[in-house]
Amino acid sequence: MHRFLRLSILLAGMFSAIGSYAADAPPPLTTPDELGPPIEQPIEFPHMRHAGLHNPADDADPSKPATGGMEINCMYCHTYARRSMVAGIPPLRKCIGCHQSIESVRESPRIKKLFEYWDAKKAIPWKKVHDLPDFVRFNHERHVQRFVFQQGRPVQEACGYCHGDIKTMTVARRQKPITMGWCAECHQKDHPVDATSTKTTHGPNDCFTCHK
Amino acid sequence: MSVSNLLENWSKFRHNHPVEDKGHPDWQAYPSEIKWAMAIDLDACTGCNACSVACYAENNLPVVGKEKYSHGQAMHWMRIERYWDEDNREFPDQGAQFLPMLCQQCEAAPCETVCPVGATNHTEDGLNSQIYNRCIGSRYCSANCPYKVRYFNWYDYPSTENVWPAPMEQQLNPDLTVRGKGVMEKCTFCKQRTYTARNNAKTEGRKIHDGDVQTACQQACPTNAISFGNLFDPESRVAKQWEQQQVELIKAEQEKDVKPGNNLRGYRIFEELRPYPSVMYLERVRENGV
Amino acid sequence: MGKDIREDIAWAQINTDVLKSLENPRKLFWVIIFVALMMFGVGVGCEVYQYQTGMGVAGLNNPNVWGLYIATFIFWIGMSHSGTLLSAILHLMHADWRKPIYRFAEAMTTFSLMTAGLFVMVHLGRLWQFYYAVPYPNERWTWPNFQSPLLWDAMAIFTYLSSSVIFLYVGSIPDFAICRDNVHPGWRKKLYTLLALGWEGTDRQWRNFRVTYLTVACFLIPLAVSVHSIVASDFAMSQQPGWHVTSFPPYFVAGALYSGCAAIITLFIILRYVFKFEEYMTMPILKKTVRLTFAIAMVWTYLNWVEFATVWYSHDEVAKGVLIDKATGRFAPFWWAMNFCGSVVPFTMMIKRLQTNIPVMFAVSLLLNLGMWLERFMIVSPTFSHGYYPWTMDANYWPSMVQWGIVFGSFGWFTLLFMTFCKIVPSVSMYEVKEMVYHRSLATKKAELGLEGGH
Amino acid sequence: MIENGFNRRDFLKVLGWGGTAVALSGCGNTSIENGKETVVSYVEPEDYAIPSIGVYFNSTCAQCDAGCNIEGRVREGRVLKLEGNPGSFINRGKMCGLGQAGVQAHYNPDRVREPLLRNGSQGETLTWDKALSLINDKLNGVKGEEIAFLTGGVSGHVKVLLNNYLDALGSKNHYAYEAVSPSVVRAANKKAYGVEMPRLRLDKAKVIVSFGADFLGAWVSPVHFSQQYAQFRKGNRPEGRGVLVQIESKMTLTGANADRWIPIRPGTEGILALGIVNALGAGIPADAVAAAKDYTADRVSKDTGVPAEQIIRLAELLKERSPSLVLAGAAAEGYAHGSQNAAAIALLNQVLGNVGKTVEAPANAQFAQITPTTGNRAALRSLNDSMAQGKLKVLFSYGANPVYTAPDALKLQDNLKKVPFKVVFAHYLDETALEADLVLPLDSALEDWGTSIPEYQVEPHLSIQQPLMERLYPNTRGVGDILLALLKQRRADEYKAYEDFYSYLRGAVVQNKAALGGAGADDDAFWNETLSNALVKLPGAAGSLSGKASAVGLTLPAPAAEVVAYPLRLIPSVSASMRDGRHANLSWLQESPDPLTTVVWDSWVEIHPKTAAKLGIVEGDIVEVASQNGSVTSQAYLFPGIHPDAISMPLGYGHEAMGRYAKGTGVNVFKILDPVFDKETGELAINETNVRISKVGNRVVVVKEEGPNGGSQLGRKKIAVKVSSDKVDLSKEV
Amino acid sequence: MSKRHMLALYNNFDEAEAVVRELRSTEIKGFKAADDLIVKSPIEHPEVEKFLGHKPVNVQWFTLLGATLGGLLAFTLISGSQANFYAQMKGGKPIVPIPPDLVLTYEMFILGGVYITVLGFLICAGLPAKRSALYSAKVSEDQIGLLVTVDDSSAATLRNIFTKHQALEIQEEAGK
Repeated sequence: MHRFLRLSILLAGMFSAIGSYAADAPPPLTTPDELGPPIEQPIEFPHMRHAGLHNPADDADPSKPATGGMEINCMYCHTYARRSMVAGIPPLRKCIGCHQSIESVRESPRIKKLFEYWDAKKAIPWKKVHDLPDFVRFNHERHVQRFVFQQGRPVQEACGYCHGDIKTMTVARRQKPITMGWCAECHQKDHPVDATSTKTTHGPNDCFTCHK
Repeated sequence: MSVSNLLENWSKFRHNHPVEDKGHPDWQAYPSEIKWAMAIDLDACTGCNACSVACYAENNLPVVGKEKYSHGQAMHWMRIERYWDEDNREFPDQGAQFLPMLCQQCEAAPCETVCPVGATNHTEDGLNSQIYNRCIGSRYCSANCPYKVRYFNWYDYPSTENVWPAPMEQQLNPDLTVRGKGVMEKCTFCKQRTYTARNNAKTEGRKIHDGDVQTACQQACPTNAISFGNLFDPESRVAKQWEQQQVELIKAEQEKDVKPGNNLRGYRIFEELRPYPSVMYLERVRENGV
Repeated sequence: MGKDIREDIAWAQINTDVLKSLENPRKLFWVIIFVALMMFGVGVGCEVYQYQTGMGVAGLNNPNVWGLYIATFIFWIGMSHSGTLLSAILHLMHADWRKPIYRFAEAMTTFSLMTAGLFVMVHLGRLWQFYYAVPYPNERWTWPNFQSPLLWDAMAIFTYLSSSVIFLYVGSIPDFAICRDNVHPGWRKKLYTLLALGWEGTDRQWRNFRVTYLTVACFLIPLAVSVHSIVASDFAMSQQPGWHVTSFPPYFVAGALYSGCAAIITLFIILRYVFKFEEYMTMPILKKTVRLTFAIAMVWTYLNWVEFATVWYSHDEVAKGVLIDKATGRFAPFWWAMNFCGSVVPFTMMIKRLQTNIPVMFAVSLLLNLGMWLERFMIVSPTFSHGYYPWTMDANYWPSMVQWGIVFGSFGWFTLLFMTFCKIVPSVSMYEVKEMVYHRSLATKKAELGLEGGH
Repeated sequence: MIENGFNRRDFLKVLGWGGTAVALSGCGNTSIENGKETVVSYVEPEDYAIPSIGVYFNSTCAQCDAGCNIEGRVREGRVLKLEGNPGSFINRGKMCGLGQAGVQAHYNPDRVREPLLRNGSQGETLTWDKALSLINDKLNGVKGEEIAFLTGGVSGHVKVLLNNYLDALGSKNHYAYEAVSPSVVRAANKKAYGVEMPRLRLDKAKVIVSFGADFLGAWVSPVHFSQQYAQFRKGNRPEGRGVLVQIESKMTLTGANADRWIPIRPGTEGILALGIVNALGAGIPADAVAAAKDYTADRVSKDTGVPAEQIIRLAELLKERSPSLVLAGAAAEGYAHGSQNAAAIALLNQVLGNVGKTVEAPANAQFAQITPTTGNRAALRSLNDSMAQGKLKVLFSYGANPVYTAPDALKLQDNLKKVPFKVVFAHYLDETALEADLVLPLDSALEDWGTSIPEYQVEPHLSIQQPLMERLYPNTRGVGDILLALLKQRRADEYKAYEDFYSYLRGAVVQNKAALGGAGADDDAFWNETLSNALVKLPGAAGSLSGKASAVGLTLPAPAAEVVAYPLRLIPSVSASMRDGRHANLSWLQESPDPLTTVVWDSWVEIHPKTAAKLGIVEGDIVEVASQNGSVTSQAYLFPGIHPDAISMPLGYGHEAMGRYAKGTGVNVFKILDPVFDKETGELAINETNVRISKVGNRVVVVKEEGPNGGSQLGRKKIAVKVSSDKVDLSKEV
Repeated sequence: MSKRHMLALYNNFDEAEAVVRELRSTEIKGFKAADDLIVKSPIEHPEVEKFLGHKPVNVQWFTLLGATLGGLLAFTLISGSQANFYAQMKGGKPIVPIPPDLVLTYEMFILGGVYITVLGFLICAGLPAKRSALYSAKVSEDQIGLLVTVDDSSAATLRNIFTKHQALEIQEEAGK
């Protein structure tokens, strides 16, 4: 008799295990930090140089000049992010705006290329790094407004939620899975509505908001 | 999360909508305080097809061509129906009667419950959503729709010749998907427009005003027969019209039906089936004496 | 009437007879297999074409979004019910005449269910996204809509299919043992050895076997009923005129048993000839089956008319409209044919002489099945072409050749599976026939003794 | 969005197509394709150029002569959709289906992309320089009167350049031809009111009696009239809800919206008008009484087939409800005695005292050189004659397609061959373009610069048409640019100041800024504002209605006796979307059902059920419609809204060229029209064709939106509900 | 004391029964009929229990377990997943609607029942099993087999009993 008891208990355990696993939907199967494929860009844009942290110690040391970033705000270049669905690529004019007055790097190959485009008045054919399927509606404006302006998170952190640690990269590369489950994982967290209050809301759970 | 969530909010999950909402729904299914609704004045409607064409332009509707049209595979989300008087006189001497028929965005939509994958749901702003990529094409929703306003992609129109021959594809509206083979689709009250309007309002930290958003059909209509807006905003034209015609969203029988001699002309189609449609029609008025 | 089976038939004889069916059936067997293959080929061809071009090629349209696929789906589901009827219900009723024929009835259940499953797939507009309808924990955290009757269908069919497969298998373990002991070494022997699970007929095995078999049988009966009433609720739960009918579930179940029994008669006659089972599938058994079928036919007829009556005396003008359209409209010939096949033809089964007349019964059983198929067709299509919304009423809808092709092919697929099964698994349950013979002989012995005692 | 066109170019460039490229791959693909697409990226964008946000630019609709003001939604350099311009006097932010389809005319796959030179049977491409110099050569040594320019209605600065060019060539032959236009009514109006197009105030009328004027569908300025109609129907305006009575032989869209639709024997509209005058009885001018005295109700009813009591009731209605408005439309004017019909109807208006109340004077606009030259059908005849007599050596054609729209009886196609050198400015290779020796590809209306003044004006204004998008094809040119280039060949020094039409336009407008209400404004500012509104008010003194509809010389012929061989009257119908067929290649219009028959993608023959029964015709029968001058075959459609003595077929179908959607769709009714002309104006009388109709055997399923076999009409009471006006109280409605 | 397996085959059930009765009645050293005797038969003989003495059947416990677990699991899983983050209102019905969930619960209840029952059967019947050495195909055909395990010493007595009742065949084998 005890044999059956043992077995029943085993089964019960098995079932309830499966049950709780299945009922509480599992975490995304994709690991949060796998890198997307490296992407060939017309100009190998060094994000770390522009957005990277500024380190005076490195300035002092002439042997490693490149490590000193300039901590430029993401939205200085990706200026559409706060008022449009897409973050957008800075217009060529913007790059030139600074670079025509930076003689030091003027002769470097990348900048040369940049000026070639400028002289030809040709837009640089940047490649999309974070490309969502067409039936998904992702709105940069909402997220930036929510986290940067309302909740007062640091810009690089807010952008980093989805774009990873861009300031350490040269050419940007996908760092987060950007899959539905991954989005939802964050959407169902309770985020404080602004910097001070304790009131929280979670992201929209309405299919029609993100699917078009 | 789910099981705990279930136990915490049991009463919420057992909520019956809209019949248990007292008038203005206070349930959190409507946090946005928005209920999109429409009123179509059949007296003003001249049946000119402007709305229908505008819909083609706005919503990337494929032109299926004669052969498929003859098989009843047309994709017009907004169809204009033409009726004659029933008493068969020799001539239709009171003219014809036109009825623009589009998805009625029912509050208790028959199509929603039956979808096996939950591709069509009731959204928090009172729309009947259609998630194209979730749809597997069982077509049960259309089978259960009393109005038959759901349209199925019988073929892969994007790749069918002469649907969008180059450069016509450049006209396609990037704000919404071009539906592929085997997906159900229908009028969305121009979701992309309502979305943008709400997005802007949110950024400006204000509520939606009447007129912030127009549907493509409404915007085109030369006689202003169509009005669209937020039913919960007493200032909106559509709310005023519903109010004035004493049509209530969650009633299956309106003043007009119950008390004779009232001077109302607002009605909703198939109310008796209790889908609680969001489109109110205003009866066509004709003077018999002349 | 004569005995269901010869009581003096030697048990060894039974083994050899049945085992022969696994070795050398009549030529006809191969003919059937070939034809079935051809038909299946056609079906596959059509499906590939439809899959690539889109559902449009099926001739469906708005509002006729459902067509023969759903109708035929219901048909196959229905067919599956007789297996359960014979093996489970009659088993509980200790009607032992079922023993020689229940095995293939069960096989029929299984395979018609598989065929039905195919139609769900064939019907989908985006077959490649089928997995969206499967409730499994996934990365998207999404679940199917458990409110949808279609999902209940899926669940019920899965349950039913797996249960009846198990039932079929468990029931035939002792026979696998017999095969294991008797066939010549080779892949078959290996197979049977595997399937027999080392069955030796010890008292312990038999003891547990009896209880298990009984329990599963008890489960199967409510399951079978639930399955078809759920299929019915696909329609009854909807809001459409002609579908939203309370009496649909029992109506569907009756129809299911009906078509199932008819199919059993058909296959009974075929197997009897092909595998030379005259000894076991005897006339009296056929007679009993036929009478059972007739009874069910009458039940169906009754429910059929109840359905009409409820519509007719309701004030639902639209539903009434559909009914009238069925009887007078484009589909009238099919509707009347259905009533004829379903309610008139079965009366031939009342005539004693005909009950055992193989050709007649063969024809009749086919007609009955035709009638049942038409019934499903008449449930699905008219409601679409004559629904609530007058503007979209459609008097021109007609299924395209692709649809017909796939329906046609499904019969090939079924026959293929079924015949192959009968070639591999003994389609007459040997050990139960032995039991039958044993008990009957005992009974007669007793009777004789009693008689002598009387003197 | 105040920007001048030049700087805007960068924004108007087609950039990465947002989602569209993927959009075409449709649903299903859930994977993320990094680095496949390029991102929208600019060089020097304007501040308003934000990816994914559509910007609206105003322009002018070129789809029909109503000239509505529109705004186009431009995103990532592509114009996606057209809406009405809310600032417009005409359409006030609204738009018809035809206008909506303008975007398809722009993206149309069958546009001409290169200049083409006839070479034997096919064309070869050539450069613009070659093309223009070729024209120059061909013109050398050709006398002025041997050169002709065929256009549709033209106005604005294109008209100026056109006239100057003809002037430079010493030619007076400008033929403005519109296949369907209210030209007879214009003439009648001119007589009766002193202006061709008075301002009509439907919104002020209590009763509108329209003799076949389809003002909701295709007549003059439909969108504007539709809006007035909406006002007219409102219960809460001082006049109360208006009543519309439509009198015509074939129901038009307007007829379908009437409170009372009165079928009338074809051609007897004038008689009925006089009948009403007669029935009005006392209190009307003597001459009118005199003119109408024979037209007693009984006689009129006998002639027109309208019951006498109906006529009396109509008269009473008009008497008790004033002001009213009486309109004469295509159905009334398309006869040999069309002018008389129109005159009689004008007289009725006069008698009812509507002139000045609902028939107002338009402000007489200045700048005569840019006011519209309206097209008419008489032009076709004269052109055809002079071609037939071989008077013409060079023919330019722009905006007209005579080869398609001319009746076979005129032999226009053959006559055209007698012209040695034909230049056609074309969007598509239509029938006329195929006859040409040189085809010059035009910019679409959304790529081109231009100005226009609509014929029917509410407020006198100049509408600006400006590019909403960069050229799709590098080798198309604006008609203005072409004319300018041609002019430079002749009067180089005069025009050397203008590098292109844009600069010419800018110059012309800015020059007159004072007159245009921009006095003292800075040139650029004024110009930019003009562009951002895309319309500028023209100064115009309030005009007055001179002239008077007189009954003198008003003689109406008795209704035409039945021709035995051709018992039925063919009434070609002008549909709101097809018009004279110039839009047949827009698939949206082909697919949007005809409002009344709901037929798509084909022509049809409307027959009254009674007539059909007599002839044993049922829906879908292929019937042959034969006139003295030819025959066409099409599908029969049983239609209650037509007089039993008449049948009707839609114009605009049956192209033999012009692109994939137009070609071979339906049949061309123009072809079989009898060459009958209005006695006074010489306009082609399109309703004067008698036909015989016969089954030619096979039967088809009519492809239409309406459910088959009209089964769709069941249960209408529940779905599309109609209520008698006394049952509702409209005064309080929102 | 080494054991010994013996298999005796009998023509029909009555003979076998007689043998068994005798075995049970006679006192044999190192042989207990209750444990050391197995009856093998081609068909099911309910009577066997009468003379073999009561042997417990436990399959029904599995049934109970399976059915309950199946049902419970179904309801928790389904209502749980319905109440997940994306909870969307459908047709105005509650997000966790009882009737549909009960339908599915019902199905799962049966599914669980059947599966676990069969599992239980395999366990209780000791299947799949190795074939015991002493096995005769005759048993699966028409003869009754009696398989006994006994001490070598008393093997002879058993053999006598078997032969006494005209055993058709007696197989023997030395056990471990």
